[in-house]
Amino acid sequence: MKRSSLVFSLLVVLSMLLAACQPAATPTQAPAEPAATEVQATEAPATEPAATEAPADANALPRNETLYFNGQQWGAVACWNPYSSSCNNALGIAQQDNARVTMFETPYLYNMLDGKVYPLLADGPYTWNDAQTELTFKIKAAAKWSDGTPVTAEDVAYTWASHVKYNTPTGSGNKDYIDTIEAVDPQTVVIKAKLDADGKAVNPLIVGAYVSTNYVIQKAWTETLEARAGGDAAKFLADTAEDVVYSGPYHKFFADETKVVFVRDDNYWGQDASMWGKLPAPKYLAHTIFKDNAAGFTALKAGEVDVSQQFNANIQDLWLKDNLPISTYLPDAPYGIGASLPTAFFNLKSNGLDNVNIRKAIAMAVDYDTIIANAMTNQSATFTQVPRSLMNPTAGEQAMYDHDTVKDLQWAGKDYEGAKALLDEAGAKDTDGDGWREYNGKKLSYVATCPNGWSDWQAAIEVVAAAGKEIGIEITTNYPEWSVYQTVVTKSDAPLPEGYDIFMMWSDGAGPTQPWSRIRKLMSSEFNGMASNWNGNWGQYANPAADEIIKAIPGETDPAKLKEMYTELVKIYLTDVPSFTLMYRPQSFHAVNESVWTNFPHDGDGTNPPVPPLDLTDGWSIAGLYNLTLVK
Amino acid sequence: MANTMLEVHELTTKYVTRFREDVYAVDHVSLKVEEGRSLGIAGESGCGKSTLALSLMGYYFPPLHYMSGDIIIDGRNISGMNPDDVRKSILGREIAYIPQAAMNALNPTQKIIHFIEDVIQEHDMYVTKKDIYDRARKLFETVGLPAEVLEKYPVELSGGMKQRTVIAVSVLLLPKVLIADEPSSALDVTSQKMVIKMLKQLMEAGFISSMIFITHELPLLYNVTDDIMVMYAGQIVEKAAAQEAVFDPLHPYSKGLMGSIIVPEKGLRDVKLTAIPGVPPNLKKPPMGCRFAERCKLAKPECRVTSVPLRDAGNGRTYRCILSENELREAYAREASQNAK
Amino acid sequence: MFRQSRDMAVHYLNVRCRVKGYWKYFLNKLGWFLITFVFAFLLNFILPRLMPGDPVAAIVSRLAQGMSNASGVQAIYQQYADLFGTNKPMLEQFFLYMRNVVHGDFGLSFSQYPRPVSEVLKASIGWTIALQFPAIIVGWLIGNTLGALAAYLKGSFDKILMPVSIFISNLPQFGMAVILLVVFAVNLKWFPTSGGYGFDLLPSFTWPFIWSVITHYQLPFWSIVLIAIGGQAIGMRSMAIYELNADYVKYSRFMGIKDRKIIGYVFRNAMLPQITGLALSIGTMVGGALVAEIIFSYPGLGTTLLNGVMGQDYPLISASTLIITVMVLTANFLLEILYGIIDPRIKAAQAD
Amino acid sequence: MKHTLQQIFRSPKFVVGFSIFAAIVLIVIVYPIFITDSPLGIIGQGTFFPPGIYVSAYDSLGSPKYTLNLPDAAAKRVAAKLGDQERADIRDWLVADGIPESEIDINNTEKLLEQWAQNYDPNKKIQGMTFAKQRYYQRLDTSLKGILSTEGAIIAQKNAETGTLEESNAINQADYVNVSEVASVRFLPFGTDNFGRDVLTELVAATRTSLQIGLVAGLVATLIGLTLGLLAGYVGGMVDDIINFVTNLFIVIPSFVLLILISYSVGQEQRGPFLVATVIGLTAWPWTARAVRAQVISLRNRDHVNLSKLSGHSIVHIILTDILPYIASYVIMALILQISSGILAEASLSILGLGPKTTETPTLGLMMNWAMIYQAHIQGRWWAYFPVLMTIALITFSMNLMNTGLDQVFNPALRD
Amino acid sequence: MPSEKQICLSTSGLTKIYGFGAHRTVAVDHVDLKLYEGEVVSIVGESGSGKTTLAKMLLGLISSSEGEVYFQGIKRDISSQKKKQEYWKNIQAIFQDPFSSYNIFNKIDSVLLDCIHMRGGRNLPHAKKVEMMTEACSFVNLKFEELTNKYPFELSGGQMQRLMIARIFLLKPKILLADEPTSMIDACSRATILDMLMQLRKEIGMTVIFITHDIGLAYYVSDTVYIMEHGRFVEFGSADEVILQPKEPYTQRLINDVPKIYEEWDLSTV
Repeated sequence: MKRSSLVFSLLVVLSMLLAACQPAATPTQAPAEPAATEVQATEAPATEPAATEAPADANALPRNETLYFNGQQWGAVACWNPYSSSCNNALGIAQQDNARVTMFETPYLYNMLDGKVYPLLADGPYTWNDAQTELTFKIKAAAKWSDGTPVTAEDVAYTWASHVKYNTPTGSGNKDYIDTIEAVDPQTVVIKAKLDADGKAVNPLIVGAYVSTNYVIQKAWTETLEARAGGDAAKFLADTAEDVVYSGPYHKFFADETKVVFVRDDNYWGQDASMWGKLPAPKYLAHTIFKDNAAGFTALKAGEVDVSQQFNANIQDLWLKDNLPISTYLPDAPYGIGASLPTAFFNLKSNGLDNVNIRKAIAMAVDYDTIIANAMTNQSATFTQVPRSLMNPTAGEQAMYDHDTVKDLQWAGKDYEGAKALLDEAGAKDTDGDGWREYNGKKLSYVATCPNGWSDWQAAIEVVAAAGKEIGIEITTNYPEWSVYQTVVTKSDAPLPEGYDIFMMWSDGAGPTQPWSRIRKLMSSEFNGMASNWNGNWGQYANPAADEIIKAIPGETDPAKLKEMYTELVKIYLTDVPSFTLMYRPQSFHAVNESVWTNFPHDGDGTNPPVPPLDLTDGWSIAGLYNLTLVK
Repeated sequence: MANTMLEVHELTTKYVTRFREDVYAVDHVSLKVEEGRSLGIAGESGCGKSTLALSLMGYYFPPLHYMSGDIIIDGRNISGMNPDDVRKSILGREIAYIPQAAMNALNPTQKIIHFIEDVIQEHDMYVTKKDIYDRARKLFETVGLPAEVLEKYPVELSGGMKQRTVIAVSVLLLPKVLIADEPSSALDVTSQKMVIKMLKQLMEAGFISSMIFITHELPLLYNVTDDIMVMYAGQIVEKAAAQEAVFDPLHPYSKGLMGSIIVPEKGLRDVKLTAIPGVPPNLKKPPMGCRFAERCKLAKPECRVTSVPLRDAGNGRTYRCILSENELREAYAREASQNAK
Repeated sequence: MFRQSRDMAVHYLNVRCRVKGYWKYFLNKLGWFLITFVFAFLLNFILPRLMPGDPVAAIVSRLAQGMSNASGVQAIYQQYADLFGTNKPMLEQFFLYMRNVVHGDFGLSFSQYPRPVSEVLKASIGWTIALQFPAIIVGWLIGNTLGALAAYLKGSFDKILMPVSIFISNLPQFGMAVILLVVFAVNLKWFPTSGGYGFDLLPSFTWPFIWSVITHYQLPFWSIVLIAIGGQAIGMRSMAIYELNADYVKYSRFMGIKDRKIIGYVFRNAMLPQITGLALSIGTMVGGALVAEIIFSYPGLGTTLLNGVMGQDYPLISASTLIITVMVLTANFLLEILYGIIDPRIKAAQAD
Repeated sequence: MKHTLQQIFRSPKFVVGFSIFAAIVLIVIVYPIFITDSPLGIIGQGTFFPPGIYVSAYDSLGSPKYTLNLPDAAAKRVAAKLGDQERADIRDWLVADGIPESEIDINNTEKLLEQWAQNYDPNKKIQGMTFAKQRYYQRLDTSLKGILSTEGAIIAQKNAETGTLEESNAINQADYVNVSEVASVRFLPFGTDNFGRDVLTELVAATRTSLQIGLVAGLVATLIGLTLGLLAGYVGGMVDDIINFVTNLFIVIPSFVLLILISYSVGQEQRGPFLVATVIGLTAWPWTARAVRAQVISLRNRDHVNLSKLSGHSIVHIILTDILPYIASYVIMALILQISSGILAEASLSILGLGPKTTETPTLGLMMNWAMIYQAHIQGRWWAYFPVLMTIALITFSMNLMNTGLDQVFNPALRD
Repeated sequence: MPSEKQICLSTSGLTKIYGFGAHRTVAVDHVDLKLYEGEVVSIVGESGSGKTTLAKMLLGLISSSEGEVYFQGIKRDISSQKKKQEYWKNIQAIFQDPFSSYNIFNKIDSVLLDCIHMRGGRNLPHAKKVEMMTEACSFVNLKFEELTNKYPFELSGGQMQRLMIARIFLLKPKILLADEPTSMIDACSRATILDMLMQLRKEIGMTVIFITHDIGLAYYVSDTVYIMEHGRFVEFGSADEVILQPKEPYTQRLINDVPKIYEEWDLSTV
């Protein structure tokens, strides 16, 4: 009797457990039901009729009107201020080589696939004067702000003036190269380059890049902001700018800790025939904020993400094993277009690393295929496919140097015998029989390092360390926290400390100033001596010959001459080995799930100009948004 | 002749240790208590007193197990009854128990009145809370306990008060037999006296019809009970009226026990206390003969091999020894004269 | 003995009111709560600031990528170092911090600049409270029920169920989270894999949204509950066995009270010390639950704290550890107060 | 002592726990004797090779060939590439291409393949077909090429001088090799991880490190806790009040938060396994201190301690002989718990990337961390994380079981 | 009569206070005590009266909050371990619970060996030690051979307590403090213990202090009786005086409430 009653109460507990599980056993079917209750428009710009803003169900984003992203937004949005670069507003604000033009727009759009720029706010191509000191372009007549007022040359000029005045990253980054930006008339903008002692532009390349990398911000709104900030630069930049006026096709709809949603502006000027001629397909752009790649990956798999810009290990499994409608830009490895060159730098002052043969021996011994297979799960071209140089694997850059000239200098890796020969030649031999080589009487022992938690880099560094063992050089690994690592590595006014013999950093990807800018950051000695060097050449390499060529390139316009110069730089780089590229990395990872949307850009999709795989948000890739169609 | 309230016949129980060893702590015990009378059980620790008290309840739970024998309460044999029936109709109502260290016998997180409600409702489902309260208050007032106690938690009461509360609760249902197992040994002398007084009052007022009182304190037993039974190694070795048991013990063990009484009374300092050497036998393997033989000065070789039955010495007096009454008395006299020299 | 030092604490605070029983208990606990709070506050300020590296450099690194001019970077660095006051002496920073916290201002987040820390926390704290406390309480209840049943039923229930629940609770918290995730979300697809609510919903008080919140809640919730069960069950089992041997059990039995009712007494009495046990283990449980939040990408303090640590965000770390500590302390305090109310022994112990 | 041990080993819980634990320790000790590979050696180019026996394909070419005429070999070969799903897909494409459904018999393999070969055009765009699907058909087309061939395969090698291919070997469809005769075979019971390391070898090494971490953490926590508990309990007075205050403080402040903060403050480059263990120990002592203190206080006034004092023994002697033996069982139980919670703490820290640095040895937490970073759990690579989880659970489970067993022996109230 | 003897141990204003603030309790309150050599004194009190605290202070096991202890007329100094050891050669104790008086991890002989060592016999030959121990054991009617290599839990309570007496036999202190030495012992063994104690006292001329709650026992064994209540002595004097003609109401009540067998136990007086 008493026992049975206890068994009963146990059953009650169990059924409680089951009951608690049960409701969730049915998957969410919520969005399907049109439960229209109250319209909750978080932000409805006053100038537009609110009705167009309200979705059918205020609480749900209709799946077939929303394009979901992942991999860009990590953490909640902090602000909407296009002057600030710390808004953590990845879907909206990114002034970079391929500027993100969902909400704010640049005069031109860069296309990394063909290396050209295409007008957006601008009307037709820009022109240089003969002396290459002044760049002129016109603003499209149709271009309008979200408040309905036209975009003018005055806005462009005032934007630059504000950047300089408030010392924004854009301002301080460009003021050495751009002197003024003036509005000649409401439609015409003239950018005057800073001139050097010879009266030539300091760097016409950077001046030219300005128009495709920096937003145009409305003058009237900027003045409102200035009034609010009272001239205080910090306040100016820290303003959350919820009231910002924009020109792009999307703007804020909703943002919290878990997601950011942009909604299309149906009055967007770009539907004018002079630009796109229509509105972009998705009404909403949504980005769920995932805590890590794993969560983002799961969502992609589940069809909760349409466009994935994150590193998805073994992406091919999604279609090979799981048969999901997921694809990448290229059908096979490396699946995407490599654009940047994650690079291992040598501390050129370490014992032995001042000897080019030892540097080269290490670089030759590394098993790059394993790095690419393991760290990148084959999402990088191999060095057999794209031999090493200073160029990224895009066709445009590859064509910029003479492959045959440097052929003998390029190594594919895992060449232990070659490496050993070089070491022997350098006089680094194992004299005491402990299995490790000595140089100048000291054991060759290095620490290879990269930031902790940067998993693909860590995996790559492990392989580098393994190579040392094969050729008698002791290489141990070390992973300091990023906060420590970056402080040490960017301090270029002093020799690198112990523990940073071989260390990884990034390089530039694809952009209007490339490959020049990347080469500069890999090799130019101009950064040596900077207390806080966020540019490059962290190994503090110095070669006057290279410096000279780097300096000359921006002013050079003759393609043949340029090719010659670039070839020379590649030659110097591969000869001196101040650093060595470990893999190729795409500008953006780009995997798409076609369960709702289709017609994403992919290799050979027939678009002309080709739409690059940059998430449909960056530079010319935004064109992809206009091509999307729903899966029938 | 008065009614027999409790009659126990050849009761044997055992408890099982953690190592699955059987300990026969109550071995063929028979006893009888009549209405209005009280029986005391004396003995050293480990002699089976407390086990006997538990066994008399007729309700067994591990590690205690019933083996054989009968318990007859007011003519009703409860040893064959279904345990649940025993619990419902016997416990608390027919036979009640006051545990050793009654200080901890009350659920610390329950008000006294709630426990009383539980007890009464267990036996009478239809009684209202108000009736219970009235009944309890009346009882408490009768036994001289303030009614506020009912609304208190056990921790708010002093030790003596708690003990008296437990007694009051135990007699709530007017049991025919009350078994009190060392109810006062943890108390100071004054509280002890109050407890004893209360028990006597309860007997006199008829709240309880009979009582078994267990203690190792002989002077107390002498003052509380009508009869005294001496237990040794799970067996009864002697039973007599209190006066006789204390001043004229027959069994050598009783004799030793009574000789060790210390009271703060004149003449005590001249008495030589008796000592019994040795230790009681291990009840996991009780000796086959007289269980006291090992320690007995009067033991003969046959004592160790033949089991000794209880002998009747008249007047309801029994003892367990192969020697006759006279032989024993002679032996004691001899000893006394030796000591006197 | 635990009480003793709390008493000391109270005496140092000069709380010498002649209060009886429960009030005395309450003040004791309050005094202890306040003192612990002060120490926690200090630790929370100091520990994050002992971390190596330069937080401002981290912010600048975000800003400076793509900047090709050297002096510009320097200028920005200086600007932010001034803004965050990291170049001021530690003591000055502390007093500044203290003054701000009193006003409910935790400063600006380094890593999410220009968001204020309070805003970051406001967004996540609700999720954590809503997830963890019900989970811990439910785990506690189930664990205690199982423990008590094991103590009472013994036999196969005890011999099978107990080892199983011990085994489950010996999985690391993240392990439980991963297993639930893989089994129920990835393979069976019964539950969503991550987030606090549906990827296609916006917060509102409508049924689809609430339903979505509930389904997203399940896995993180059960991952905490399942881990909590074992430990509590073991504790309860011991307590219940101890209580089952208590004198009042024997006495109640002999008064003819049903076993079921007695078990009720035993549960209650064994449960009461478990409340203090719960209060003390909340600190440990919250730590594990933070990891579970991370695995499920569940919004809350777990990820906020982790991001703070990774981003060297002193103000954010200080504030979130402070909030976690305060939450744990408050829960502790409330439980002890509750304990004092429902366990009459406390009142009596204080009254003498 | 002997008696106590006997009692302990009579407790089934302890025995089960002890057996599991001993088995784990035994494996950790014995395995490296037989498999001497470096646990961090990268052997696989690629990530997460599934568990199984790996036979060198190259070596198998040169191994003796046996002709086995297994009747269903061809059918299996076809079925592996052309399952029901593939057949249905082919039908769908053909129908979309305009072939009447009635003309398609998906069960007639030959006819189906023929229709496919005739009609399929990789460049043809079918309305409404997603890009992923188009690529699927392209892959399918490639994989179906030559599927019905009955010819063998020819192995050719490049002539180093002329650069032409020369046949060196031929394989018939009925050729088999015996695995034991292939020169190079590797058994990977748990496959490889994201670095291409042998998971089992790594797991054994990781278990050892984690056990060491747990042991050090447990010892540190127990030593501190024991010392403080003894001091507080035995000396009493102000010392007790202060120690007790600090102990309670550290119990209330969530130790995991402390652990995160301290681990991060220390910095990754300093975080060797030993240091992490010490840090864990440093945050875990309060529970032990508390338990010891309570025990010592109850012992402090026991008569045997008083008697020992009266016999002229020094405090040290009394603590060593009259206090410690009495609390030894509690201390051992606390130690066991501390060890298992130390292992758990390391794993939790590692999951957050705050665990010990990887360079020399793996730990269970780090293995877990890497598996998660490379999404092993979502991609179904169970072998990369599940054995790790089970190892952690088994270690802590066995220790807790031993502890429960001990508790039942030492704590009479819990005996049933 | 006692006044002719030497004062062996005395206290002046001996006080013990536990806790502070609201938890302040005065366990022993300005106690003055005079013990003469060779005397048997009982300190009688109910539980909580402070008698055990007083005993521990006399033994020097706990410090006093106020007041002094004089040993043989000289202020006691136990500030160092060494001085304590000296003091403890003169004053020893037997405790209430024989089961908890032994370190269960040590063999029984170690208790006796400690005593020999304490009396400076550390370097004696083993045979001599055994001889001494055997003698001590036989004094309490135990066989040393049967005890060697045994652990305390293998003995009965009575045997353990007897061994405690053997310990005193070896130590031969001036003062023995017996704290309820028979309260955990069965009645039958009580006499044995008391007899042995008394015999030992006679043999080595000790002063014995009995701490007890049993007023009957106090009367049975002692020359002088102190009655203690709430940390103070309420009455003291020769045993006959105090027990048979108590003056203080507290003492009267105490004696009145103890069950008697020869006289009537008056239940009406509660």
